Amino acid sequence: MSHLEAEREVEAFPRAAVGRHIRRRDHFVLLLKQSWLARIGVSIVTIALFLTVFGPYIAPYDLIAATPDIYESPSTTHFFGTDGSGFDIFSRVIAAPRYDVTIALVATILSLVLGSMLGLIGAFFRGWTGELLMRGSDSVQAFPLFVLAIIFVIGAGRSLINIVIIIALLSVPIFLRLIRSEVLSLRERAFVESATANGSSRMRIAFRHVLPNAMVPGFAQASITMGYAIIIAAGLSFLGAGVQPPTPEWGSMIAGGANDIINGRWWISIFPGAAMALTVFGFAIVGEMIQTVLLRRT
Amino acid sequence: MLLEVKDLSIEYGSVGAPNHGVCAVSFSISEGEIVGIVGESGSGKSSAMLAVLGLTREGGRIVNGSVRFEGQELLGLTREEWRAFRGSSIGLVTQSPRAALNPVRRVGEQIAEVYRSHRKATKAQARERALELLRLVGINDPERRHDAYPHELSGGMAQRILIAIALSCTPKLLIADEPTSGLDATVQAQVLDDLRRVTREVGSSLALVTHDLGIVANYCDRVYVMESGEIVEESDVESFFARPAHPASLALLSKQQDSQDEALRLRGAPLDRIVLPSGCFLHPRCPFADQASGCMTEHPPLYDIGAGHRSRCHRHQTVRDALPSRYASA
Amino acid sequence: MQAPSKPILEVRNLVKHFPLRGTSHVVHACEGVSLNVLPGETLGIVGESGSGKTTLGRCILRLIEPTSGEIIFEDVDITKLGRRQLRRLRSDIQIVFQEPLDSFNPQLNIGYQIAEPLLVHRYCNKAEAKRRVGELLGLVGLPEDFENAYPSGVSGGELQRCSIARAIATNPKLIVLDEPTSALPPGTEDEVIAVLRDLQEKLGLSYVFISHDLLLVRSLCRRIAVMYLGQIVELGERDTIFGNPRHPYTRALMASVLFPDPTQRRQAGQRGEQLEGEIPSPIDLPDACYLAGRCPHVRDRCREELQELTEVEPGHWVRCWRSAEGELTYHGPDSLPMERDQGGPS
Amino acid sequence: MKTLILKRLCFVLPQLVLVAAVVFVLLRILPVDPVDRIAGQFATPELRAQVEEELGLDRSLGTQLGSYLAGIFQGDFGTSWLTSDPVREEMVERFPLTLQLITLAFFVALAIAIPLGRASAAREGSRVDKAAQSYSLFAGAQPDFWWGLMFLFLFFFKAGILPAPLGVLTPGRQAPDEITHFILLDALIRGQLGVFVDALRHLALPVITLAFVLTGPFTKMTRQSVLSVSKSEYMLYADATGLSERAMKRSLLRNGLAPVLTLAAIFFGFLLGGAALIETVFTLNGLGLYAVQRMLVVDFPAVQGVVVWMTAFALLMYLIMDLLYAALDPRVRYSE
Repeated sequence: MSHLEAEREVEAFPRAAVGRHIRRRDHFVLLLKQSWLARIGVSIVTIALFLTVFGPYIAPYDLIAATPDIYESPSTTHFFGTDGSGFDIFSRVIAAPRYDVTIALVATILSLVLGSMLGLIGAFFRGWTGELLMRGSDSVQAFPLFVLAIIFVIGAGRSLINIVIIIALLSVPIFLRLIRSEVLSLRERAFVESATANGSSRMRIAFRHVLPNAMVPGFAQASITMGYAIIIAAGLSFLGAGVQPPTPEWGSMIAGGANDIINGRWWISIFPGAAMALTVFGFAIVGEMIQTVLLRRT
Repeated sequence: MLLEVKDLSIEYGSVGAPNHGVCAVSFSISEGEIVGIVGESGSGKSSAMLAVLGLTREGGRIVNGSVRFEGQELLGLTREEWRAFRGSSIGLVTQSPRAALNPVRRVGEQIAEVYRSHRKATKAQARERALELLRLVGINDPERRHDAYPHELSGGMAQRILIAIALSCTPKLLIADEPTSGLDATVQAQVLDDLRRVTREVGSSLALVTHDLGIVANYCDRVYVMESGEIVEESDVESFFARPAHPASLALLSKQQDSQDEALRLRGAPLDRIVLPSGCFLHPRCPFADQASGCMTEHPPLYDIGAGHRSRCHRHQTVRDALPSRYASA
Repeated sequence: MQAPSKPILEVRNLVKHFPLRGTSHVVHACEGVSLNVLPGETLGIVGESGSGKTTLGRCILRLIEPTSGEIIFEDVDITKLGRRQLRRLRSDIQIVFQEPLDSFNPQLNIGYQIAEPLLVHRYCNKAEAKRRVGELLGLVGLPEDFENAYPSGVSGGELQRCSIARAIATNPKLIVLDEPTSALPPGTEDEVIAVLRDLQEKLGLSYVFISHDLLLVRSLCRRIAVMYLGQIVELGERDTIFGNPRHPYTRALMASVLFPDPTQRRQAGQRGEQLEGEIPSPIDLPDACYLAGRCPHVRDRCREELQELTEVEPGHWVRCWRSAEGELTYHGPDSLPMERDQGGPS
Repeated sequence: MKTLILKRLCFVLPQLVLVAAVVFVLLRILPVDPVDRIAGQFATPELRAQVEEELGLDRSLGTQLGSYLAGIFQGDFGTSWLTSDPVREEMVERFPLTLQLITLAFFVALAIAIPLGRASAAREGSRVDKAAQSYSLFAGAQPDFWWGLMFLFLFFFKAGILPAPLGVLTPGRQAPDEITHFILLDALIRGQLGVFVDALRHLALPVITLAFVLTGPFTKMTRQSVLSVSKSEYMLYADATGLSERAMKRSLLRNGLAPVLTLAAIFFGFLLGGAALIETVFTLNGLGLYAVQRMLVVDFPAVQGVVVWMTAFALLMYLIMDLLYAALDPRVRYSE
């Protein structure tokens, strides 16, 4: 995998005349100014986060109360139409981030924290502890992870917490490898040796010098993992192994309309799917932006 | 004259607001000659020499000038013509030999491949040629080295492989761009000795790009000093080392001459090349700069100071007298 | 002339082997190095890459744990110190690394990093530390507002001066300089050397100056140790090493110096000091002279016994039996050896 | 090279045992009771005990695990609790479909991504490059199951050019007699061109859907890798030695594609399980769908079998890719 990691250079954005001295915040703003892709990404993520907090409150219809209008195509009363139970799709689409984005966010943060801790341990304990950790994480990579997730969620019960736990666990190896390799390379850097030569304690070196630098690629990866986490969460619900209907959640809404598609009732699946696709795309763009800004080599 | 470069200019950056790269550089190399091109890093010496091969790094553009090789104008060649020319008429040896070799192919194959790109030869003939070249550049056990991969070679060995590649089609001119800067002292001397020996054996000229005046003094016949993308001094080696006539040359010498004379040193780091100062490009750092001589206002021309020795310094006389002449003979 | 003072640092028989992962082989980085540093002097350590000079420098601070040997700093054997005491010792011995940009944490400003040793050693409180940082920056010739700069925004030469400022923050007595100028652009090398000279004069520092650049070592050091494959092969005063080198390796090294002087042009092979090939890998070295495979003066005995560092004249040590027993004598650095068994003029 | 293979094989077996053990234990510690589901919630204790004995659940966990692992080594994955058929046979029946689906998707994705990535790298900074990059970013972040539905709507419902998502053959059409279990191959071997075309038409949409999502990371990787090779010192040097155009292109491909292959192997392993979604959308009776369906009815032997089978296959892919990489890049051979 090392050759993969070495190639981790991102260039989806214009290589502007970015001087070495430019600050990260300014660089971010510069990207926004120069790239429409960046503007799209940031707008999507902003809207998604806004809806995560306020979505359920601004939804025009009750989320799980059936209206008499069944299978109504999009109109001015129901922007995105209604489904077989008479639910207003628009309301449910904008309320869904409350579940999807929250699941992804919590899972990503959990796996980032867990993965970095394990990565740090894996790098600092080079003996059998570290070896075992790495072998374990290697084995996990060969696992059919999605099947594992299905097994876990169905077996342990389709609760939100279980979904979050399994998605977090699936992403841990990514962060573990990333942080570990980063810490290993940082340990060889002269500034860490310098700190040792200064008489700094090992704790100080680990938490003041090594970890903050190692976390930089971790944060960049986190935004990308966010997008995947949304897809996995929705995929689980789509298979009936996730959030259960009638909870407003994109995956289960798509599943609910799957059979209607071939009967021409396209709106039931299309709108939640499009919302999700856009959201994931948005997080992917922002992830690239963060990578561009954070991983800028000086 | 084997190679004649006139008013060669290279720009970097965007077309609207170009960075100053190399400006109006002229130099020449005759047959059998070893010429040194010296300067601090970033002085434009490598760019100028790469441009002779029609190559630029990082989106540079050759905007002006003429490069004549054996009387033929090179700028304006088509892609295919360039391809046929490079490697067969001029060979190149670069700074980091291990990076310049394809990491996934055997070195012998790489030599043979270049040979076959320019000469009609069967695989077996090309292999023979590769082995012959390995022997020529002083590699013991060429059969074994032929099958080695670049990462298995030491720096000195890899540099010899590059020399073998550069010489594969017996070019008239060899450009060696800092050929030894990554090597240890004893290896550096060996490689340079071998480089001089083989160019003599095959009858090529050699352009030696370096920042080390020690190399120039020991191996070159003539020298060009570059600074801020310009040639600031040119001379034959004896006259140059006897009485260098430009502050940039003095600065390069001061480090190696055990002289601790603060007064002769340039101040500060090389300047940002986006905005160059008026007058002499060097004046903000120059200990000799002087209002009365026009250093701040007038860009100096290349003053001819006799016997082919030229200096781009208004105060070249003062500069020449600054160093106690160590070699009174010249 | 002062009476020879007591050394501030004494390294005795230092050995460092790095085990090769997954094999029983070891890399011989240091193989019985002994030397001392006097107060206020600069000891130069020269050698090619792979000679173990960098490992030696790291061992002196115990950034790398030596395999065996003693390192005595002011009467204390620092190889025996516990972790606590070792940390305290590090306010007395400091190091400057080759790559300035790499020696600073990219996320913290320079001022903080210069102050770090002060704060770690509870040398003073935060306000005083801030004042001291300004003072230190002044000492290395930089303006005070550098403390707010970040490492990536500063030139290589300036940053290297900052790392010198950091090294002298706790008033150390000895500084190991590990190729402090070889990663800098040529123009900025001089300023760093000037700062080092200046500080030595002002603060009476002792330096261990590690370099591969013979000309630089000659201009800066009073005594010089030449290393080859983890061993010191020759040690002596600067003028002895440059004027009358006795070890074949030192002589080859000297012969390879390219002086910027066309009247002393090097002619290939002329001096008879060329070594065969390149420095071998320091794995599994023979119980013989390490240079035997490359030396132009090799005899059977060289391939049979390990060489001892012998004092051939006061203060001049050579690790070569032929030289020690007077079989090889030279007159000046450029002359060919006079070999007794060939009956040359004596 | 041989030692490399042996070394890797030494790791593969323990990994496989570990994975089998983990999934076995996981299924048994999860709070779902198979006896409940099979005997019914209101079964008498006698019936429960009988079911328990039939399923072998009355023995200790260790014994169960031991005999399961021993069985796997003899190629016996146990019998399904649902159908009482050997799990191995059920998997052999379904796996070829999944494999055909994924393999086709990979070929399509690589056939699009490699030229696109190369074109993008060759014109770095141009509009083409930016478009290609935006596309790869977009495609790489898409839910494949939703796109499957979209394509269905467009090509089946609206345009009517592709068949309904009901399996791999039009209902009523006879599958060829099995030789390889790969329906496309079997149809060709038997000379049943009609069946071949029909299967291909049914596979077209799922393949396109998967390939679309895969082109994202593949294009990005190709671009990056080709770019870093073409900017490398050795390509500049090759240019300076006047190396022939053909030789330059060969270097670019050989040096640039190795990382893409590794990435492909990783995705291949990942997609074995991930294909469950697409198989569901198109009602393709593959291994992924099988796993989901059997988990829903608590058929533990079937689920275990799928996990072990997929892991083994993924490990095999990694091994092949590693060897391929080692063949392409000598540096790997020596660092092992």
